[in-house]
Amino acid sequence: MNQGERTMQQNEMKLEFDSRSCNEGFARVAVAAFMTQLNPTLEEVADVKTAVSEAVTNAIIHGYEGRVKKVEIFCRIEQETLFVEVRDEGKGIPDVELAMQPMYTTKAECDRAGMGFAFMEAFMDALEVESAPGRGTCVRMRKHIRHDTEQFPGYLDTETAKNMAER
Amino acid sequence: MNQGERTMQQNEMKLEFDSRSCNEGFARVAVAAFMTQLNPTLEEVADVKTAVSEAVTNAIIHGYEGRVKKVEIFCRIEQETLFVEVRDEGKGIPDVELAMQPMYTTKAECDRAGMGFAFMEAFMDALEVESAPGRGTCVRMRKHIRHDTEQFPGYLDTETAKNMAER
Amino acid sequence: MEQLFTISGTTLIIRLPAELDHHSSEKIRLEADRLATGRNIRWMLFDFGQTVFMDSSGIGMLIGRYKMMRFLGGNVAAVRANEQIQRVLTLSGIDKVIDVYEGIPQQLNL
Amino acid sequence: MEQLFTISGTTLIIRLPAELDHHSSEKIRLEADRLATGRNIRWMLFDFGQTVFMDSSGIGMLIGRYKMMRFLGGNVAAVRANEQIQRVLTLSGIDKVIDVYEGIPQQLNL
Ligand SMILES: Nc1ncnc2c1ncn2[C@@H]1O[C@H](COP(=O)(O)OP(=O)(O)O)[C@@H](O)[C@H]1O
Ligand SMILES: Nc1ncnc2c1ncn2[C@@H]1O[C@H](COP(=O)(O)OP(=O)(O)O)[C@@H](O)[C@H]1O
Repeated sequence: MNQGERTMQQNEMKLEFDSRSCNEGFARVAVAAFMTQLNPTLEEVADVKTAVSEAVTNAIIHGYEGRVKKVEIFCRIEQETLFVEVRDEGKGIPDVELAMQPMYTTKAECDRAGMGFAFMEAFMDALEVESAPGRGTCVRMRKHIRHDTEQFPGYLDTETAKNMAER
Repeated sequence: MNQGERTMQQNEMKLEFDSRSCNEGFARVAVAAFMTQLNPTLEEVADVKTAVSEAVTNAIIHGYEGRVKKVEIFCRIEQETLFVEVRDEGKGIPDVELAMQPMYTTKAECDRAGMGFAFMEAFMDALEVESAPGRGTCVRMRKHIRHDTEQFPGYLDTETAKNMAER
Repeated sequence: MEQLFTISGTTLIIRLPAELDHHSSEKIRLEADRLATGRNIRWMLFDFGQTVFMDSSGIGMLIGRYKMMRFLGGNVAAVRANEQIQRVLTLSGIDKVIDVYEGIPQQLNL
Repeated sequence: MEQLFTISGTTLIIRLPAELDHHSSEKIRLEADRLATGRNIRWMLFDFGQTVFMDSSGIGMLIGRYKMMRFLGGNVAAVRANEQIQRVLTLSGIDKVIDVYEGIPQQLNL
Protein backbone atom coordinates (compact mmCIF):
# COMPACT_ATOMS: atom_id res chain seq x y z
CA MET A 1 0.00 0.00 0.00
CA ASN A 2 2.81 2.41 0.90
CA GLN A 3 4.74 0.93 -1.92
CA GLY A 4 1.83 1.47 -4.27
CA GLU A 5 1.56 5.09 -3.30
CA ARG A 6 5.19 5.86 -3.58
CA THR A 7 5.29 4.60 -7.12
CA MET A 8 1.95 6.20 -7.97
CA GLN A 9 2.36 7.85 -11.34
CA GLN A 10 -0.96 9.43 -12.09
CA ASN A 11 -3.79 11.15 -10.32
CA GLU A 12 -6.75 13.08 -11.69
CA MET A 13 -9.46 15.45 -10.60
CA LYS A 14 -12.18 17.46 -12.24
CA LEU A 15 -13.87 20.49 -10.81
CA GLU A 16 -16.97 22.22 -12.11
CA PHE A 17 -18.41 25.37 -10.57
CA ASP A 18 -20.64 28.38 -11.16
CA SER A 19 -18.97 31.27 -12.95
CA ARG A 20 -19.26 33.60 -9.95
CA SER A 21 -16.33 35.75 -8.87
CA CYS A 22 -16.63 34.41 -5.30
CA ASN A 23 -15.51 31.02 -6.67
CA GLU A 24 -12.15 32.32 -7.92
CA GLY A 25 -10.51 31.80 -4.54
CA PHE A 26 -12.09 28.40 -4.12
CA ALA A 27 -10.78 27.23 -7.51
CA ARG A 28 -7.22 28.30 -6.67
CA VAL A 29 -7.26 26.59 -3.29
CA ALA A 30 -8.65 23.37 -4.76
CA VAL A 31 -5.89 23.12 -7.36
CA ALA A 32 -3.27 24.04 -4.75
CA ALA A 33 -4.57 21.30 -2.44
CA PHE A 34 -4.51 18.77 -5.27
CA MET A 35 -0.88 19.53 -6.11
CA THR A 36 0.42 19.15 -2.51
CA GLN A 37 1.12 15.48 -3.20
CA LEU A 38 3.98 16.66 -5.43
CA ASN A 39 5.59 18.36 -2.41
CA PRO A 40 5.81 21.72 -4.18
CA THR A 41 7.62 24.74 -2.76
CA LEU A 42 5.59 27.72 -1.58
CA GLU A 43 6.69 29.53 -4.72
CA GLU A 44 5.51 26.74 -7.02
CA VAL A 45 2.13 26.74 -5.28
CA ALA A 46 1.88 30.52 -5.67
CA ASP A 47 2.75 30.22 -9.38
CA VAL A 48 0.03 27.67 -10.03
CA LYS A 49 -2.54 29.57 -7.97
CA THR A 50 -1.85 32.72 -9.97
CA ALA A 51 -2.12 30.95 -13.32
CA VAL A 52 -5.36 29.22 -12.31
CA SER A 53 -6.75 32.50 -11.03
CA GLU A 54 -6.02 34.17 -14.38
CA ALA A 55 -7.69 31.47 -16.45
CA VAL A 56 -10.73 31.20 -14.17
CA THR A 57 -11.19 34.98 -14.02
CA ASN A 58 -11.05 35.11 -17.83
CA ALA A 59 -13.71 32.43 -18.13
CA ILE A 60 -15.96 34.38 -15.76
CA ILE A 61 -15.54 37.89 -17.11
CA HIS A 62 -14.65 37.39 -20.78
CA GLY A 63 -16.13 33.98 -21.53
CA TYR A 64 -19.49 34.36 -19.80
CA GLU A 65 -19.47 38.14 -19.26
CA GLY A 66 -21.32 37.93 -15.97
CA ARG A 67 -23.84 35.22 -16.86
CA VAL A 68 -23.82 32.31 -14.39
CA LYS A 69 -22.72 29.20 -16.29
CA LYS A 70 -20.20 26.46 -15.58
CA VAL A 71 -16.41 26.67 -15.49
CA GLU A 72 -14.52 23.40 -15.57
CA ILE A 73 -11.04 22.64 -14.31
CA PHE A 74 -9.33 19.40 -15.11
CA CYS A 75 -6.09 18.51 -13.30
CA ARG A 76 -3.78 15.61 -13.85
CA ILE A 77 -0.54 14.66 -12.18
CA GLU A 78 1.81 12.50 -14.17
CA GLN A 79 5.06 11.68 -12.42
CA GLU A 80 6.29 15.11 -11.35
CA THR A 81 4.27 17.20 -13.77
CA LEU A 82 1.00 18.98 -13.10
CA PHE A 83 -1.39 19.50 -16.02
CA VAL A 84 -4.22 22.00 -15.61
CA GLU A 85 -7.00 22.65 -18.07
CA VAL A 86 -9.54 25.46 -17.57
CA ARG A 87 -12.61 25.41 -19.82
CA ASP A 88 -15.63 27.54 -20.45
CA GLU A 89 -18.40 27.32 -23.01
CA GLY A 90 -18.59 31.07 -23.33
CA LYS A 91 -18.19 33.43 -26.23
CA GLY A 92 -14.72 32.32 -27.31
CA ILE A 93 -11.78 34.27 -28.71
CA PRO A 94 -11.77 35.33 -32.40
CA ASP A 95 -7.98 35.81 -32.62
CA VAL A 96 -6.06 33.81 -30.01
CA GLU A 97 -2.64 35.07 -31.06
CA LEU A 98 -3.73 38.68 -30.67
CA ALA A 99 -5.48 37.97 -27.36
CA MET A 100 -2.30 36.46 -25.96
CA GLN A 101 -0.20 39.57 -26.56
CA PRO A 102 0.81 41.27 -23.32
CA MET A 103 -1.32 44.35 -22.55
CA TYR A 104 -4.01 43.35 -25.05
CA THR A 105 -7.46 43.48 -23.50
CA THR A 106 -11.01 43.91 -24.76
CA LYS A 107 -12.17 45.17 -21.37
CA ALA A 108 -9.89 48.11 -20.59
CA GLU A 109 -12.93 49.92 -19.17
CA CYS A 110 -13.12 47.29 -16.41
CA ASP A 111 -9.51 47.97 -15.39
CA ARG A 112 -8.19 44.82 -17.01
CA ALA A 113 -4.43 44.97 -17.44
CA GLY A 114 -4.28 42.58 -20.39
CA MET A 115 -1.69 40.54 -18.52
CA GLY A 116 -3.65 37.36 -17.81
CA PHE A 117 -2.10 35.22 -20.55
CA ALA A 118 1.33 36.77 -19.93
CA PHE A 119 1.08 35.73 -16.26
CA MET A 120 -0.01 32.21 -17.17
CA GLU A 121 3.02 31.95 -19.45
CA ALA A 122 5.37 33.38 -16.86
CA PHE A 123 4.23 31.16 -14.01
CA MET A 124 3.79 27.86 -15.85
CA ASP A 125 6.13 25.85 -18.07
CA ALA A 126 3.75 25.67 -21.02
CA LEU A 127 0.51 27.30 -22.13
CA GLU A 128 -1.83 26.36 -24.95
CA VAL A 129 -5.10 28.11 -25.77
CA GLU A 130 -7.85 26.58 -27.87
CA SER A 131 -10.86 28.73 -28.62
CA ALA A 132 -13.58 29.32 -31.17
CA PRO A 133 -16.11 32.18 -31.25
CA GLY A 134 -19.41 31.00 -29.82
CA ARG A 135 -17.97 27.68 -28.69
CA GLY A 136 -15.86 28.59 -25.67
CA THR A 137 -12.26 28.48 -24.58
CA CYS A 138 -9.91 25.86 -23.24
CA VAL A 139 -6.62 26.86 -21.61
CA ARG A 140 -4.08 24.07 -21.08
CA MET A 141 -1.11 24.58 -18.80
CA ARG A 142 1.72 22.42 -17.58
CA LYS A 143 4.26 22.76 -14.79
CA HIS A 144 7.03 20.45 -13.73
CA ILE A 145 7.38 20.36 -9.95
CA ARG A 146 11.04 19.67 -9.35
CA HIS A 147 11.40 16.92 -6.83
CA ASP A 148 13.67 18.02 -4.03
CA THR A 149 13.62 15.73 -1.02
CA GLU A 150 15.31 18.42 1.09
CA GLN A 151 12.35 20.70 1.02
CA PHE A 152 8.83 20.08 2.26
CA PRO A 153 6.84 23.20 2.95
CA GLY A 154 4.02 23.03 5.44
CA TYR A 155 0.87 22.33 3.56
CA LEU A 156 -1.62 19.61 4.30
CA ASP A 157 0.58 16.86 5.38
CA THR A 158 4.08 17.98 6.22
CA GLU A 159 4.71 15.14 8.59
CA THR A 160 3.80 12.45 6.14
CA ALA A 161 5.95 14.13 3.55
CA LYS A 162 8.90 14.23 5.94
CA ASN A 163 8.24 10.68 6.92
CA MET A 164 8.33 9.54 3.33
CA ALA A 165 11.50 11.47 2.66
CA GLU A 166 13.23 9.75 5.56
CA ARG A 167 12.64 6.26 4.29
CA MET B 1 -22.46 43.71 -8.89
CA ASN B 2 -21.84 44.07 -5.15
CA GLN B 3 -25.56 44.15 -4.73
CA GLY B 4 -25.92 41.05 -6.84
CA GLU B 5 -23.40 39.20 -4.73
CA ARG B 6 -24.84 40.15 -1.40
CA THR B 7 -28.20 38.79 -2.41
CA MET B 8 -26.69 35.72 -4.06
CA GLN B 9 -28.76 32.77 -2.95
CA GLN B 10 -27.21 29.78 -4.62
CA ASN B 11 -23.83 28.49 -5.66
CA GLU B 12 -22.77 25.07 -6.87
CA MET B 13 -19.68 23.01 -7.46
CA LYS B 14 -18.91 19.47 -8.44
CA LEU B 15 -15.68 17.63 -7.81
CA GLU B 16 -14.60 14.32 -9.27
CA PHE B 17 -11.35 12.59 -8.35
CA ASP B 18 -9.51 9.29 -8.28
CA SER B 19 -10.30 7.08 -5.29
CA ARG B 20 -6.78 7.30 -3.87
CA SER B 21 -6.19 7.93 -0.19
CA CYS B 22 -3.88 10.86 -1.02
CA ASN B 23 -6.98 12.70 -2.32
CA GLU B 24 -8.79 12.61 1.04
CA GLY B 25 -7.08 15.78 2.23
CA PHE B 26 -7.62 17.50 -1.09
CA ALA B 27 -11.37 16.75 -1.00
CA ARG B 28 -11.73 18.19 2.50
CA VAL B 29 -9.84 21.36 1.63
CA ALA B 30 -11.86 21.89 -1.55
CA VAL B 31 -15.19 21.69 0.28
CA ALA B 32 -13.85 23.91 3.09
CA ALA B 33 -12.72 26.50 0.53
CA PHE B 34 -16.12 26.39 -1.17
CA MET B 35 -17.98 27.04 2.08
CA THR B 36 -15.90 30.09 3.12
CA GLN B 37 -18.39 32.34 1.35
CA LEU B 38 -20.83 31.50 4.18
CA ASN B 39 -18.38 33.01 6.71
CA PRO B 40 -18.34 29.85 8.81
CA THR B 41 -16.65 29.62 12.20
CA LEU B 42 -13.49 27.52 12.53
CA GLU B 43 -15.59 24.90 14.28
CA GLU B 44 -18.14 24.73 11.48
CA VAL B 45 -15.34 24.28 8.96
CA ALA B 46 -13.81 21.50 11.08
CA ASP B 47 -17.21 19.79 11.32
CA VAL B 48 -17.74 19.79 7.56
CA LYS B 49 -14.16 18.69 6.86
CA THR B 50 -14.57 15.74 9.21
CA ALA B 51 -17.90 14.67 7.69
CA VAL B 52 -16.52 14.95 4.14
CA SER B 53 -13.42 13.01 5.16
CA GLU B 54 -15.59 10.18 6.55
CA ALA B 55 -17.72 9.90 3.43
CA VAL B 56 -14.77 10.11 1.03
CA THR B 57 -12.74 7.56 3.01
CA ASN B 58 -15.72 5.18 2.95
CA ALA B 59 -16.05 5.52 -0.81
CA ILE B 60 -12.35 4.73 -1.21
CA ILE B 61 -11.98 1.82 1.19
CA HIS B 62 -15.47 0.27 1.33
CA GLY B 63 -16.99 1.33 -1.98
CA TYR B 64 -14.03 0.63 -4.26
CA GLU B 65 -11.90 -1.47 -1.89
CA GLY B 66 -8.64 -0.10 -3.24
CA ARG B 67 -9.49 -0.07 -6.94
CA VAL B 68 -8.89 3.33 -8.57
CA LYS B 69 -12.25 4.66 -9.75
CA LYS B 70 -14.03 8.00 -9.42
CA VAL B 71 -15.46 9.62 -6.30
CA GLU B 72 -17.83 12.53 -6.86
CA ILE B 73 -18.65 15.38 -4.51
CA PHE B 74 -21.48 17.73 -5.24
CA CYS B 75 -21.85 20.90 -3.13
CA ARG B 76 -24.58 23.46 -3.14
CA ILE B 77 -25.08 26.56 -1.06
CA GLU B 78 -28.62 27.80 -0.69
CA GLN B 79 -29.01 30.88 1.46
CA GLU B 80 -27.17 29.88 4.63
CA THR B 81 -27.23 26.13 4.16
CA LEU B 82 -24.50 23.91 2.74
CA PHE B 83 -25.53 20.69 1.00
CA VAL B 84 -22.86 18.06 0.35
CA GLU B 85 -23.31 14.86 -1.60
CA VAL B 86 -20.55 12.22 -1.81
CA ARG B 87 -21.03 9.49 -4.39
CA ASP B 88 -19.26 6.36 -5.50
CA GLU B 89 -20.19 3.67 -7.97
CA GLY B 90 -18.68 0.96 -5.82
CA LYS B 91 -20.04 -2.16 -4.26
CA GLY B 92 -22.85 -0.56 -2.29
CA ILE B 93 -24.31 -1.35 1.13
CA PRO B 94 -26.72 -4.31 1.54
CA ASP B 95 -28.28 -3.04 4.79
CA VAL B 96 -27.96 0.71 5.24
CA GLU B 97 -29.66 0.80 8.63
CA LEU B 98 -27.26 -1.78 10.02
CA ALA B 99 -24.23 -0.05 8.44
CA MET B 100 -25.18 3.23 10.08
CA GLN B 101 -25.11 1.81 13.61
CA PRO B 102 -22.23 3.16 15.68
CA MET B 103 -19.33 0.69 15.95
CA TYR B 104 -20.60 -1.42 13.07
CA THR B 105 -17.85 -2.09 10.55
CA THR B 106 -17.14 -4.74 7.94
CA LYS B 107 -13.42 -3.97 8.02
CA ALA B 108 -12.43 -4.35 11.67
CA GLU B 109 -9.21 -6.02 10.50
CA CYS B 110 -8.18 -2.70 8.91
CA ASP B 111 -8.60 -0.87 12.23
CA ARG B 112 -11.87 0.74 11.23
CA ALA B 113 -13.73 2.08 14.25
CA GLY B 114 -17.19 1.84 12.70
CA MET B 115 -17.77 5.48 13.58
CA GLY B 116 -17.83 7.08 10.15
CA PHE B 117 -21.60 7.46 9.85
CA ALA B 118 -21.87 8.40 13.54
CA PHE B 119 -19.38 11.22 12.95
CA MET B 120 -21.23 12.43 9.85
CA GLU B 121 -24.42 12.56 11.92
CA ALA B 122 -22.74 14.30 14.82
CA PHE B 123 -21.04 16.98 12.74
CA MET B 124 -23.79 17.76 10.24
CA ASP B 125 -27.46 18.72 10.69
CA ALA B 126 -28.82 15.94 8.51
CA LEU B 127 -27.57 12.74 6.89
CA GLU B 128 -29.20 10.55 4.29
CA VAL B 129 -27.65 7.44 2.75
CA GLU B 130 -28.82 5.88 -0.48
CA SER B 131 -27.15 2.67 -1.56
CA ALA B 132 -27.73 -0.50 -3.49
CA PRO B 133 -25.40 -3.52 -3.72
CA GLY B 134 -23.44 -3.38 -6.96
CA ARG B 135 -24.67 0.10 -7.79
CA GLY B 136 -22.80 2.33 -5.37
CA THR B 137 -23.51 4.70 -2.54
CA CYS B 138 -24.66 8.28 -2.23
CA VAL B 139 -24.31 10.13 1.07
CA ARG B 140 -26.26 13.40 1.37
CA MET B 141 -25.51 15.82 4.16
CA ARG B 142 -26.74 19.24 5.11
CA LYS B 143 -25.50 21.90 7.51
CA HIS B 144 -26.90 25.29 8.34
CA ILE B 145 -24.15 27.86 8.83
CA ARG B 146 -25.57 30.32 11.31
CA HIS B 147 -24.97 33.78 10.01
CA ASP B 148 -23.29 35.91 12.63
CA THR B 149 -22.03 39.23 11.33
CA GLU B 150 -19.85 39.66 14.44
CA GLN B 151 -17.59 36.82 13.54
CA PHE B 152 -15.42 36.38 10.49
CA PRO B 153 -12.62 33.88 10.96
CA GLY B 154 -9.53 34.23 8.86
CA TYR B 155 -9.94 32.08 5.82
CA LEU B 156 -9.58 33.14 2.25
CA ASP B 157 -10.88 36.60 2.27
CA THR B 158 -11.22 38.01 5.76
CA GLU B 159 -10.90 41.59 4.66
CA THR B 160 -13.62 41.40 2.09
CA ALA B 161 -15.85 39.69 4.62
CA LYS B 162 -15.21 42.42 7.18
CA ASN B 163 -15.76 45.02 4.54
CA MET B 164 -19.11 43.55 3.62
CA ALA B 165 -20.16 43.33 7.26
CA GLU B 166 -19.40 46.98 7.76
CA ARG B 167 -21.64 48.19 4.99
CA MET C 1 -12.53 46.21 13.97
CA GLU C 2 -9.81 47.60 11.72
CA GLN C 3 -10.84 49.83 8.85
CA LEU C 4 -10.14 48.84 5.27
CA PHE C 5 -10.18 52.44 4.14
CA THR C 6 -8.64 55.19 6.26
CA ILE C 7 -8.30 58.85 5.38
CA SER C 8 -5.47 60.76 7.00
CA GLY C 9 -5.23 64.34 5.77
CA THR C 10 -5.08 64.14 1.99
CA THR C 11 -3.96 60.50 2.04
CA LEU C 12 -6.32 57.57 1.48
CA ILE C 13 -4.86 54.38 2.95
CA ILE C 14 -6.28 51.14 1.60
CA ARG C 15 -5.53 48.01 3.61
CA LEU C 16 -5.65 45.36 0.93
CA PRO C 17 -7.24 41.97 1.66
CA ALA C 18 -5.36 38.67 2.06
CA GLU C 19 -6.13 37.76 -1.54
CA LEU C 20 -6.22 40.47 -4.17
CA ASP C 21 -7.97 38.91 -7.15
CA HIS C 22 -10.76 39.99 -9.51
CA HIS C 23 -13.40 39.33 -6.84
CA SER C 24 -11.84 41.53 -4.16
CA SER C 25 -10.37 44.10 -6.59
CA GLU C 26 -13.84 45.00 -7.84
CA LYS C 27 -15.00 45.90 -4.34
CA ILE C 28 -11.89 47.94 -3.61
CA ARG C 29 -12.01 49.86 -6.84
CA LEU C 30 -15.61 50.99 -6.32
CA GLU C 31 -14.98 52.17 -2.79
CA ALA C 32 -11.57 53.73 -3.53
CA ASP C 33 -12.95 55.76 -6.43
CA ARG C 34 -15.93 56.92 -4.42
CA LEU C 35 -13.71 58.15 -1.57
CA ALA C 36 -10.98 59.65 -3.77
CA THR C 37 -13.33 61.66 -5.95
CA GLY C 38 -15.51 62.82 -3.05
CA ARG C 39 -12.66 64.36 -1.06
CA ASN C 40 -9.41 66.17 -1.61
CA ILE C 41 -7.14 63.11 -1.80
CA ARG C 42 -3.53 63.55 -2.99
CA TRP C 43 -2.05 60.19 -2.11
CA MET C 44 -3.62 56.79 -2.44
CA LEU C 45 -1.59 54.35 -0.39
CA PHE C 46 -2.03 50.62 -0.97
CA ASP C 47 -0.99 48.66 2.11
CA PHE C 48 -0.05 45.08 1.18
CA GLY C 49 0.84 44.22 4.80
CA GLN C 50 -1.79 41.48 4.99
CA THR C 51 -1.76 40.41 1.36
CA VAL C 52 -0.45 36.96 0.43
CA PHE C 53 -1.89 36.63 -3.07
CA MET C 54 -2.24 38.93 -6.07
CA ASP C 55 -2.91 38.24 -9.74
CA SER C 56 -3.23 40.46 -12.82
CA SER C 57 -6.67 41.68 -11.70
CA GLY C 58 -4.88 43.32 -8.78
CA ILE C 59 -2.39 44.88 -11.19
CA GLY C 60 -5.25 46.19 -13.32
CA MET C 61 -6.88 47.71 -10.26
CA LEU C 62 -3.60 49.43 -9.29
CA ILE C 63 -3.03 50.79 -12.80
CA GLY C 64 -6.60 52.09 -12.92
CA ARG C 65 -6.22 53.88 -9.58
CA TYR C 66 -2.83 55.25 -10.69
CA LYS C 67 -4.37 56.74 -13.82
CA MET C 68 -7.22 58.24 -11.88
CA MET C 69 -4.97 59.78 -9.23
CA ARG C 70 -2.67 61.26 -11.88
CA PHE C 71 -5.74 62.72 -13.55
CA LEU C 72 -6.79 64.25 -10.20
CA GLY C 73 -3.27 65.65 -9.76
CA GLY C 74 -2.27 63.10 -7.10
CA ASN C 75 -0.28 59.88 -6.95
CA VAL C 76 -0.31 56.34 -5.59
CA ALA C 77 2.20 54.18 -3.71
CA ALA C 78 2.39 50.55 -2.60
CA VAL C 79 3.80 49.68 0.82
CA ARG C 80 4.70 46.55 2.81
CA ALA C 81 4.58 44.12 -0.12
CA ASN C 82 5.98 40.68 0.70
CA GLU C 83 8.24 38.71 -1.63
CA GLN C 84 5.43 37.01 -3.57
CA ILE C 85 3.66 40.34 -4.12
CA GLN C 86 6.94 42.03 -5.12
CA ARG C 87 7.47 39.32 -7.72
CA VAL C 88 4.08 40.01 -9.29
CA LEU C 89 4.60 43.80 -9.17
CA THR C 90 7.97 43.41 -10.88
CA LEU C 91 6.74 40.93 -13.47
CA SER C 92 3.98 43.33 -14.48
CA GLY C 93 6.39 46.26 -14.79
CA ILE C 94 4.10 48.41 -12.67
CA ASP C 95 6.93 49.01 -10.19
CA LYS C 96 8.41 51.30 -12.86
CA VAL C 97 5.53 53.76 -12.63
CA ILE C 98 4.32 53.28 -9.06
CA ASP C 99 6.51 53.80 -5.99
CA VAL C 100 6.88 50.59 -4.05
CA TYR C 101 8.18 50.74 -0.46
CA GLU C 102 9.18 47.82 1.70
CA GLY C 103 8.00 49.51 4.89
CA ILE C 104 5.90 52.63 5.37
CA PRO C 105 7.91 55.65 4.17
CA GLN C 106 8.32 58.62 6.51
CA GLN C 107 7.73 61.31 3.93
CA LEU C 108 4.13 60.15 3.63
CA ASN C 109 3.54 61.60 7.11
CA LEU C 110 1.39 58.85 8.57
CA MET D 1 14.79 17.14 10.70
CA GLU D 2 12.53 16.11 13.57
CA GLN D 3 11.76 12.43 13.99
CA LEU D 4 8.21 11.17 13.68
CA PHE D 5 9.01 8.11 15.78
CA THR D 6 11.27 8.36 18.81
CA ILE D 7 12.12 5.60 21.27
CA SER D 8 13.06 6.65 24.78
CA GLY D 9 13.63 3.68 27.10
CA THR D 10 10.51 1.54 26.81
CA THR D 11 8.42 4.42 25.46
CA LEU D 12 7.64 4.90 21.77
CA ILE D 13 6.71 8.50 21.05
CA ILE D 14 4.77 9.11 17.86
CA ARG D 15 4.56 12.69 16.66
CA LEU D 16 1.32 12.67 14.75
CA PRO D 17 1.02 14.60 11.48
CA ALA D 18 -0.98 17.80 10.94
CA GLU D 19 -3.88 15.79 9.53
CA LEU D 20 -4.64 12.39 10.95
CA ASP D 21 -6.94 10.76 8.42
CA HIS D 22 -7.12 7.35 6.74
CA HIS D 23 -4.21 8.24 4.45
CA SER D 24 -1.77 9.19 7.21
CA SER D 25 -3.12 6.69 9.77
CA GLU D 26 -2.21 3.80 7.51
CA LYS D 27 1.41 4.88 7.39
CA ILE D 28 1.62 5.41 11.12
CA ARG D 29 0.02 2.12 11.99
CA LEU D 30 2.46 0.09 9.90
CA GLU D 31 5.52 1.81 11.37
CA ALA D 32 4.20 1.88 14.95
CA ASP D 33 3.45 -1.84 14.92
CA ARG D 34 6.82 -2.67 13.42
CA LEU D 35 8.66 -0.69 16.11
CA ALA D 36 6.48 -1.80 19.04
CA THR D 37 6.70 -5.51 18.27
CA GLY D 38 10.42 -5.41 17.49
CA ARG D 39 11.46 -3.88 20.82
CA ASN D 40 10.48 -3.94 24.44
CA ILE D 41 7.97 -1.10 24.32
CA ARG D 42 5.68 -0.50 27.34
CA TRP D 43 4.20 2.89 26.50
CA MET D 44 3.06 4.17 23.15
CA LEU D 45 2.69 7.93 23.36
CA PHE D 46 0.71 9.76 20.69
CA ASP D 47 1.77 13.38 20.50
CA PHE D 48 -1.00 15.52 18.98
CA GLY D 49 1.04 18.73 19.41
CA GLN D 50 1.08 19.42 15.67
CA THR D 51 -2.26 17.88 14.79
CA VAL D 52 -5.11 20.09 13.62
CA PHE D 53 -7.39 17.50 12.06
CA MET D 54 -8.54 13.99 13.00
CA ASP D 55 -11.43 11.87 11.81
CA SER D 56 -12.69 8.38 12.72
CA SER D 57 -9.80 6.74 10.85
CA GLY D 58 -7.51 8.30 13.46
CA ILE D 59 -9.75 6.93 16.21
CA GLY D 60 -9.60 3.47 14.62
CA MET D 61 -5.82 3.67 14.48
CA LEU D 62 -5.66 4.64 18.19
CA ILE D 63 -8.03 1.84 19.23
CA GLY D 64 -6.01 -0.67 17.22
CA ARG D 65 -2.75 0.42 18.84
CA TYR D 66 -4.42 0.38 22.27
CA LYS D 67 -5.52 -3.22 21.78
CA MET D 68 -2.10 -4.26 20.57
CA MET D 69 -0.29 -2.59 23.47
CA ARG D 70 -2.65 -4.15 26.00
CA PHE D 71 -1.98 -7.51 24.37
CA LEU D 72 1.77 -6.87 24.72
CA GLY D 73 1.27 -5.90 28.37
CA GLY D 74 1.74 -2.17 27.76
CA ASN D 75 -0.45 0.86 27.36
CA VAL D 76 -1.00 3.99 25.26
CA ALA D 77 -1.59 7.66 26.03
CA ALA D 78 -2.46 10.76 24.02
CA VAL D 79 -0.80 14.08 24.81
CA ARG D 80 -1.07 17.72 23.73
CA ALA D 81 -4.41 17.44 21.96
CA ASN D 82 -5.94 20.79 20.98
CA GLU D 83 -9.62 21.63 21.37
CA GLN D 84 -10.72 20.24 18.01
CA ILE D 85 -8.88 16.96 18.64
CA GLN D 86 -10.28 16.74 22.19
CA ARG D 87 -13.78 17.09 20.76
CA VAL D 88 -13.24 14.15 18.42
CA LEU D 89 -11.63 12.02 21.16
CA THR D 90 -14.58 12.73 23.45
CA LEU D 91 -17.21 12.17 20.79
CA SER D 92 -15.75 8.75 20.02
CA GLY D 93 -15.65 7.77 23.70
CA ILE D 94 -12.04 6.67 23.34
CA ASP D 95 -11.04 9.09 26.12
CA LYS D 96 -12.69 6.63 28.52
CA VAL D 97 -10.16 3.89 27.76
CA ILE D 98 -7.08 5.87 26.77
CA ASP D 99 -5.38 8.42 29.02
CA VAL D 100 -5.48 11.85 27.46
CA TYR D 101 -3.17 14.55 28.83
CA GLU D 102 -3.22 18.24 27.97
CA GLY D 103 0.54 18.59 28.32
CA ILE D 104 3.22 15.93 28.60
CA PRO D 105 2.84 14.13 31.95
CA GLN D 106 5.84 13.86 34.25
CA GLN D 107 5.32 10.27 35.28
CA LEU D 108 6.08 9.21 31.73
CA ASN D 109 9.70 10.18 32.40
CA LEU D 110 10.52 11.87 29.11
N1 LIG E 1 -12.04 32.59 -21.57
C1 LIG E 1 -12.11 33.61 -22.46
N2 LIG E 1 -13.21 33.80 -23.21
C2 LIG E 1 -13.29 34.82 -24.08
N3 LIG E 1 -12.30 35.73 -24.26
C3 LIG E 1 -11.18 35.58 -23.55
C4 LIG E 1 -11.02 34.54 -22.61
N4 LIG E 1 -9.80 34.65 -22.05
C5 LIG E 1 -9.22 35.71 -22.62
N5 LIG E 1 -10.04 36.30 -23.53
C6 LIG E 1 -9.72 37.47 -24.37
O1 LIG E 1 -8.31 37.68 -24.36
C7 LIG E 1 -8.01 38.99 -23.90
C8 LIG E 1 -6.70 39.00 -23.16
O2 LIG E 1 -6.80 38.22 -21.99
P1 LIG E 1 -5.81 38.46 -20.78
O3 LIG E 1 -4.41 38.43 -21.27
O4 LIG E 1 -6.14 37.50 -19.70
O5 LIG E 1 -6.09 39.94 -20.27
P2 LIG E 1 -7.35 40.59 -19.54
O6 LIG E 1 -8.13 39.51 -18.83
O7 LIG E 1 -6.76 41.54 -18.58
O8 LIG E 1 -8.17 41.25 -20.59
C9 LIG E 1 -9.21 39.38 -23.07
O9 LIG E 1 -9.35 40.78 -22.96
C10 LIG E 1 -10.35 38.74 -23.84
O10 LIG E 1 -10.73 39.52 -24.97
N1 LIG F 1 -19.36 4.03 0.38
C1 LIG F 1 -19.56 2.80 0.89
N2 LIG F 1 -19.59 1.71 0.10
C2 LIG F 1 -19.79 0.49 0.61
N3 LIG F 1 -19.95 0.25 1.93
C3 LIG F 1 -19.93 1.27 2.77
C4 LIG F 1 -19.73 2.61 2.31
N4 LIG F 1 -19.75 3.43 3.38
C5 LIG F 1 -19.96 2.64 4.45
N5 LIG F 1 -20.07 1.36 4.11
C6 LIG F 1 -20.33 0.21 5.02
O1 LIG F 1 -20.81 0.72 6.24
C7 LIG F 1 -19.97 0.30 7.33
C8 LIG F 1 -19.94 1.34 8.41
O2 LIG F 1 -19.34 2.52 7.92
P1 LIG F 1 -18.70 3.58 8.94
O3 LIG F 1 -19.72 3.91 9.98
O4 LIG F 1 -18.17 4.70 8.15
O5 LIG F 1 -17.53 2.79 9.67
P2 LIG F 1 -16.11 2.28 9.11
O6 LIG F 1 -15.72 3.04 7.89
O7 LIG F 1 -15.19 2.53 10.23
O8 LIG F 1 -16.28 0.81 8.81
C9 LIG F 1 -18.64 0.02 6.68
O9 LIG F 1 -17.86 -0.86 7.45
C10 LIG F 1 -19.06 -0.57 5.35
O10 LIG F 1 -19.41 -1.92 5.45
